[in-house]
Amino acid sequence: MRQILLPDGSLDGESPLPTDHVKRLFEAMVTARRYDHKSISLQRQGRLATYAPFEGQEAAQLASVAALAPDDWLVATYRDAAANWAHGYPMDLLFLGRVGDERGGAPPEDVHCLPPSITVGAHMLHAVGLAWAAMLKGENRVALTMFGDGATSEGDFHEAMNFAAVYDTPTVFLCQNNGYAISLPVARQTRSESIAAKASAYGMAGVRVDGNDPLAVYDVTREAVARARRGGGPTLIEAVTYRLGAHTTNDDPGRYRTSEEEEAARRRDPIVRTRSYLEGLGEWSRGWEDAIETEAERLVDEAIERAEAMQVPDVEHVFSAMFETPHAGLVAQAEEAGR
Amino acid sequence: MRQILLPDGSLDGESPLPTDHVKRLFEAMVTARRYDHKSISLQRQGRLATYAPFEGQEAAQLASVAALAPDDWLVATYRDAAANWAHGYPMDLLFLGRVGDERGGAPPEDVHCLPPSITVGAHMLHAVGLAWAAMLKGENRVALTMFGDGATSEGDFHEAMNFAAVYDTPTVFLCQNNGYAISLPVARQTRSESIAAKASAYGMAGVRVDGNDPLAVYDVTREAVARARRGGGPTLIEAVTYRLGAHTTNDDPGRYRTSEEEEAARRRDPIVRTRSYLEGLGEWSRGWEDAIETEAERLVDEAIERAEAMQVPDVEHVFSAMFETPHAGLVAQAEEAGR
Amino acid sequence: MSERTLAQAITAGLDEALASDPSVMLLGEDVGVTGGVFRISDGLLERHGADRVVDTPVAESGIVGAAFGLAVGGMRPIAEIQFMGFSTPGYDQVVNHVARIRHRSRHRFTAPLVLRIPYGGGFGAAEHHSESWEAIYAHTPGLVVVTPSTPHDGKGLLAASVASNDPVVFLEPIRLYRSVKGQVPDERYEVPLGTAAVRREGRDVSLLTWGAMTKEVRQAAEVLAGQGIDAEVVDVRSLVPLDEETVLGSVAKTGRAVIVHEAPRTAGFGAELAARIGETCLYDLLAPVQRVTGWDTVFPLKRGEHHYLPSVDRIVAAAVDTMADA
Amino acid sequence: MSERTLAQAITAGLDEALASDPSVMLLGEDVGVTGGVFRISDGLLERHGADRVVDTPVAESGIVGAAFGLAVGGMRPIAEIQFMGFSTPGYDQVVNHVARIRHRSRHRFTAPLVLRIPYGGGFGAAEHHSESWEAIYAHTPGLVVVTPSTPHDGKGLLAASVASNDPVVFLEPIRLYRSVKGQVPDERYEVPLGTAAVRREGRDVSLLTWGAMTKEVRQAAEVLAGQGIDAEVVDVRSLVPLDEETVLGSVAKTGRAVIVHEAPRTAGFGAELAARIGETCLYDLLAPVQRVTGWDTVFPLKRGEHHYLPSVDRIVAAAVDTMADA
Ligand SMILES: Cc1ncc(C[n+]2csc(CCOP(=O)(O)OP(=O)(O)O)c2C)c(N)n1
Ligand SMILES: Cc1ncc(C[n+]2csc(CCOP(=O)(O)OP(=O)(O)O)c2C)c(N)n1
Ligand SMILES: [Mg+2]
Ligand SMILES: [Mg+2]
Repeated sequence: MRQILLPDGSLDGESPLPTDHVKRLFEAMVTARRYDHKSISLQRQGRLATYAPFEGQEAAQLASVAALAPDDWLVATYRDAAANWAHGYPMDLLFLGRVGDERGGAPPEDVHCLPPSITVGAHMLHAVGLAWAAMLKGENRVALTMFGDGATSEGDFHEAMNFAAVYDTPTVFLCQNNGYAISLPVARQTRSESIAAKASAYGMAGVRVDGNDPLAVYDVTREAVARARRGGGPTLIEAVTYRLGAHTTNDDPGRYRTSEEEEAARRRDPIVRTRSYLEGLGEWSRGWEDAIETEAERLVDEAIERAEAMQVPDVEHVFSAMFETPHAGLVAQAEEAGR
Repeated sequence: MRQILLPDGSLDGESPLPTDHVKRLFEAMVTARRYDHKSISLQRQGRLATYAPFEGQEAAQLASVAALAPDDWLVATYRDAAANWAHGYPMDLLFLGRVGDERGGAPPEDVHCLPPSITVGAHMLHAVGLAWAAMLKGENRVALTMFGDGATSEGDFHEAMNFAAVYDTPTVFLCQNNGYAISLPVARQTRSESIAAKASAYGMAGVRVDGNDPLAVYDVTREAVARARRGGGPTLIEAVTYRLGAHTTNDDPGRYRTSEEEEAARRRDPIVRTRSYLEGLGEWSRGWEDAIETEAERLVDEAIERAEAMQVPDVEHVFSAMFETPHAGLVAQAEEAGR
Repeated sequence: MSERTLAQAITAGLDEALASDPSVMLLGEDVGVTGGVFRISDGLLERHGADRVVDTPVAESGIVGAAFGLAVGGMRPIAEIQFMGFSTPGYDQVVNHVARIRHRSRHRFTAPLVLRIPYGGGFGAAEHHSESWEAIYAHTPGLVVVTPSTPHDGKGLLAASVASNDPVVFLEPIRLYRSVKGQVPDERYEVPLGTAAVRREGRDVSLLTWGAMTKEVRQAAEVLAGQGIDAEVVDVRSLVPLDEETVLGSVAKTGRAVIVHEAPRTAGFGAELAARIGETCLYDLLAPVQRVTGWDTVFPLKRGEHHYLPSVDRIVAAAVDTMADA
Repeated sequence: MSERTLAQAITAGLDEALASDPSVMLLGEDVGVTGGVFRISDGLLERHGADRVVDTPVAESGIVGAAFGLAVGGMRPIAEIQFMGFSTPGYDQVVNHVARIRHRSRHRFTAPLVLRIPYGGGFGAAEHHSESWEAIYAHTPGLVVVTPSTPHDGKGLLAASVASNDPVVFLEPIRLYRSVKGQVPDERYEVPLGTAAVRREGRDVSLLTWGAMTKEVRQAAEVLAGQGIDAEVVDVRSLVPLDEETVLGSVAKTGRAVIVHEAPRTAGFGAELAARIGETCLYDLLAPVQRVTGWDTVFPLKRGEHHYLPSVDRIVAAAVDTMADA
């Protein structure tokens, strides 16, 4: 397993990132966590629908996306709000999706993220197709797709990996192995020695990385992205991390894991680790982090405000994006619905 | 790649089978090939529907099935008539299916073969379920499933391999890598170094064997069956062979492969190889093979005769096996159809 | 007799099936340790063991395909798909194998499995969690397709489904899991497959529905009663086989029909009912048959779902319309 | 103008689409080197290169899912499924993604792909090679579903499908590939999606059908003419969007309808037509609408398929029946 920033905050090797970049990553992680906590509390207040927390997975999401160029595609899941946000998906739209409004699925034109995938598995093929299209059109774009350990059990994982390898599409497969598919631990999902080991079944490069180590995650993703960009084909990255929270706000992890396990995982918290590192460099202070927190709070609060201020969609909304132009039968239904 | 009987008819190591058993295998191969040739000519006469020849794959099919006990399950494909026949599927019923009659899908009670699968991929999961059922019921049964190289691209291959490994079902996955999925050569199906190599993605044993070497095929299958039977879990076997004929009687292989390639493959014909071996042992004579041929011809001719003598099904037949008892609506449709 | 919700009745039915027949087993995503995302199988792993209540990887085709093999091999698997929106990866196995093995093998092999699928919307869920795809199963020859709307039916239809030697798609209306209660016998009983239930007798108009919409339809019937319109409420309950006698008989009697379902209208199962009514009861009809359904759109997210789901008002209006047409 | 079979017309349409738009590409099993199992893409690999005409592994979900990504990424993929019976492994991608991305993203992303699926029986094929599952696509909001029955429509509907910014399921009736011939313009033209075609005008009864059954229906109309019954033949051609004006207008005019399709009857697309007729033309109807369809069974193998496929006789009998009923 690739590691650079060790759990105690020391380095094994050299940082691939200058310190100010690490500080920006730290800032992003803290901000993302604020978003996460806020989402949970909004859900409890009934202001958001079911929410899937990513606490603990910030490094895996943010450090990998940090290796992308703005024009690269990001095709991620319901749990990857941090990644999407880092790739330019406006936070208010991420909220809006959770408020229960399809307009949350429409990032701005210059943001190359698909709407977060709710189905498990299918979207990996979409990333393959997007990367393939870029290749055919001579665009210098890579597509990175994020998915969980659970998703690797789906047939679509297999078909996506295989197509990517066969056509050498510039796709990066980033598996966040967070230990569980809802309640099922990885050891009961597969007998493979690791997720990364599955790459060889496709003749693909596979690499296992400490997903709570932002430096290593950045490093392996940068390598994979570079390989893809120069026509070297796809890579499977397994980022070993842990979901500190529940599967979703409907889930009770107490049913399938122990508090000891959870506490042990907390000690590998990527934010704590990065803080220690920066502190060791003399680049961290409580005041600085407080300032980040305050700014994060403002950002998050404004985003939810904007989302909630969006007018509740009228009946037209249900019909108006099914086709380029709604056909007569649908127009008639819309009229019926409006009555 | 495991080999015991080399292409020139000599042995590398010891035969796992006594000579009389090898002679029976030879007999079966010659008989099966007669069935194959007969089917092609019957199809040309319009007496069979599309037929998928297995010429060249006789060793892979017959030597592997030779390692099964009668109660073990065989879950194979449209191309595996030889295997099914060897496991007890009456030849007339195999013909009957190709004549275009569902009764061909009903082997006798004591024959543990599912009807040949026409879909590519799905049936591997059936073998997993059958093996799992045997395990749960404390029956000492193994399920062997046969499929092609092409089938390994389907999502269902992945899910079947994974389920078998996760639940340690006594399943043997036997891939006949015959070089092509219709027109697509294996090298363009996957970038994996071999099909057998895919086993490690599931933490499963994988073994590559010369599929035209009946002794090696028998040997690896026997090992896999034994492992499964003692609770050691599933195995993936890749039997490297070649389809000497067309994909089906509708196909023209000239579109996608050269005659040089075909001729080279003919030189690896498993029947030729086995003949050389037996000849070397002084156990073969032209007269003996002629006698086998004559008996095979009788067997095959009688089988097609019996199949064609089966009364053409009446309209009732279309409705009578949809449910245990047809419900009223279906009875009404049957009456309508009978009018 | 015990008072139970629909969810509790199904749990009781599963428990009983597992207890009474060693070949019955449960498999699906999270059905074991957590008791399923809806807690329907809560406690069953502890009670019946990990061989009989099996948590599977996230692989719907695997679940259905393995269940098929298990069933052919002599088990009676009850497979759960977490939400109907995730049933499509397993659809190929259902359509091409589960529904066909009996025919393919002339009764030599059968796949007596139950495929449980929670379905329907109305709880503000994320995309893919609110689908009603009963029509794509009803269109598949070889399947029995049923859906309970009462706790009594929840347990009784499940018992009949598990006992059936044919594969049954057992659709569980999510919205009713905890919102309906009723008396449920503690002992085993079956509600026969292929029977509809008249929930309210009436003379003027037949309201035909199934699953979660039975709730709005019953309410609509009360509203109509207040307006002097005597509606008959038929819970179709078994889409395949269809209880033509009860369903079409009701329309023949009243001369008017409103069909209510959540699924999109076009090629929904309501079309089948309308077609059969037209074939059988044309001369009894006093007004065109109406369909009050979901629209031909994606099921909307929370903020839009009230625009989509058939409301009591829409049902009432349609029924009133059929009266005016007379 | 050239005389072409349906197969040749589709080939010409594919060739033209590839030639005129560099973002068009073809992918599917065996579509390249062999030109497809039906030789529909014969010669296209040579003409347009391996980047544009792509042989894929045997993986239908992969084909549809990759085509989806290609389409969202700016290509115009034409994906082929070898036979409709093998479309179900890709059904999840169609239903949950292809049909929905526009709605999910409020027009921000679109998937303008064409999914070509040869379908229908009547040629004595193995199991899974004769299916007619148009209803499960028509029931999926967000898809256009069309099927040509003439060479002219084969090329023209394909051109319109490729040009469409919405995903189109393009169903190709296998039985007609080489059994119908007709004049086809050499230049590009479109047959608009959403339009039905009246193949024969008549006053007495409307015969509504699509795909391969148009053949038997046209023959039936001739037989009926001999019996003094003047049948109108409507080739529905576009199931979604449906040309209500032409289809329902015909029934309103004649007062009688026989719907003919190969698919199983229950919840087939014929039910939708019958339902709409009942809703719109009830007071015009002189007789119950009849459905002449495949049965609620598996499509039989060669020896049984004549029992299954709607025959000219059955169609004629149903039409005569509607006349008697008047
Ligand atoms: C096709 C499909 N099946 C089932 C589900 C229900 N479901 C949602 S998340 C999940 C577990 C996924 O686990 P994993 O891939 O490890 O991602 P994680 O939630 O841990 O991030 C399941 C089964 C789904 N969304 N899609
Ligand atoms: C699900 C599915 N997709 C496509 C087909 C059409 N088809 C029949 S055989 C075949 C190729 C299979 O190749 P392989 O698995 O190597 O087996 P082989 O024919 O070489 O024995 C294809 C694509 C099918 N039968 N089922
Ligand atoms: Mg996970
Ligand atoms: Mg092959």
